[in-house]
Amino acid sequence: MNRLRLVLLTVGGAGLAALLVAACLRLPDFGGRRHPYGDRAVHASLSRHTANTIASVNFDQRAYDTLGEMSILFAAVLGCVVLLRQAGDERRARPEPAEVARPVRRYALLVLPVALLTGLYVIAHGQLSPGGGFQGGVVAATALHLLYLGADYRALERVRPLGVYETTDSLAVAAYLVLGTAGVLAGTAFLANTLLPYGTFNTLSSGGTVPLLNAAIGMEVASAAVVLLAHFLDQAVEIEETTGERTEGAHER
Amino acid sequence: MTRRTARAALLAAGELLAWWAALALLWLVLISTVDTLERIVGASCAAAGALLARAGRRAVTWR
Amino acid sequence: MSDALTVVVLVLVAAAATAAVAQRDPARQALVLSFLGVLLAALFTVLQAPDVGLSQLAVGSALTPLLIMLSVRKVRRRGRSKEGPE
Amino acid sequence: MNGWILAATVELGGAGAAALWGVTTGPPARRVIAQNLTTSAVCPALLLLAQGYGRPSYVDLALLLALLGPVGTLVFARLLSDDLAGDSPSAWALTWAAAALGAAVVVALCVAGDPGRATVKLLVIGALLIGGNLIASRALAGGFRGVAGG
Repeated sequence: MNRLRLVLLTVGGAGLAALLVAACLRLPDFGGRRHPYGDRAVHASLSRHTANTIASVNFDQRAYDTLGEMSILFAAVLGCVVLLRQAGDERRARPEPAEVARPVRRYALLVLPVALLTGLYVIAHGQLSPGGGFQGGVVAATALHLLYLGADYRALERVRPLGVYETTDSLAVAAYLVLGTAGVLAGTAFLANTLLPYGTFNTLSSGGTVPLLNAAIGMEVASAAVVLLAHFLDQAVEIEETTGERTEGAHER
Repeated sequence: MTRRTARAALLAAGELLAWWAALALLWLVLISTVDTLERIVGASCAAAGALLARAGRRAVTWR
Repeated sequence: MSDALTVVVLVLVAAAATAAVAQRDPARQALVLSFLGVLLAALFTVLQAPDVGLSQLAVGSALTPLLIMLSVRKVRRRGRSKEGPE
Repeated sequence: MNGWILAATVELGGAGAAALWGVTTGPPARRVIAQNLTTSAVCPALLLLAQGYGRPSYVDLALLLALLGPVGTLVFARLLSDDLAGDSPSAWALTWAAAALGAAVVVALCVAGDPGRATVKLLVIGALLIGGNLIASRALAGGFRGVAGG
């Protein structure tokens, strides 16, 4: 069995290595001057008044790819929620209050809103400067978990009604789809950036639908990360197996 | 009784307002060009941050 | 000349990635992984891809370590409850 | 290549190699200290790179690292607190040296640039970086002693 696995790994690895080498031989040189795709992408992005070309590629020229990525994240989080649910032979123990050193707790309470504001800034300015919905959403979700790190899990649970985040996650996915369908209804194509005026270059309202799609992705990623971490935290902190419950309970106290 | 609730409401409003002002200032520092829409978005994001700051503070000390 | 920076960061990333694979204990792997994440963000910046760098920074600096360490804690707790009280 | 990028190369190479060595060898206490110092090593380099490339928007990367790097260290300090209970890891000389490095880079960049909102942004990043570094060191040196099950 072990040998079979090794053979399988060798064959697969050799095949992958051969393909990678073959691909590498045809690549353009590192740091070259000619970028046929890059030039076209920059031109398209500038013609739609989007300062950050990457945002234009992600949410305008290839918005359909982003829809796929968003569905992957949604499905992955859904799978984790199903896998990490509380099973029949498990019980929920109240998380113990923790005494964290005072400077650490104060730091957590101070940085919490600052990190949230930074996350929102990164989402809102996705079409202007590096960043966007994904990055900002992850930062905003991480900000919330400072409450667990700086205090205890009960404090986090108090400001995190999980149902709201699950609903927001689904609503954000729906919002992305609705924005895409609006393009069809307006007579062009799915997710085509023709709905809104392109606005003044390098301002918050520039780029047509790019900022709106960015906001939808930001909401989706932030709530997906919160829901995902909530189930990991439940498993790590609260949920216990009931086998050997009494002895374990006595040991934990 | 009413006096105490009024006092509590005043304190809560003060806390929220202080956080809102600090976060709105921070937003103005982060952005590059200032215009009306930028101010509106910044004010609402700072309001969300202020609400979370107060909720987090209460969640930690309320025991 | 500015290739020197690229080479330095690439070598560091390669060394850190190898070290992350070579660790046996998941908790120590998570430590090396978070270091690798920050280095990768620097590499993406050097290669003029700040958007990718920001993604890497957001995910790799706090979220991934938290997920890994929570899983490690769960596995350890389960191992202790199987053994019974010490 | 200008002086800023050269400084970033030297800083990233030296501090990065030291942090890599620290994070891969030795007892857990040393590894978490090295992990904490990663933030203080890479964040100034990112600031220097933003200045060297002449791209103010790259400063956002340093801002995010200064915010989230200490959070990552808090994760390890909290969830590894059982492993770290034996020898509480503290390296205050290194911590203050890293803080001084961050402060020096921020001051140099503030002096080089025109005064304005960008200067304030740099100062905010510097404050977050140094404050986060000190708090993370404090957390490693027994900040989570009272944390048992949660």
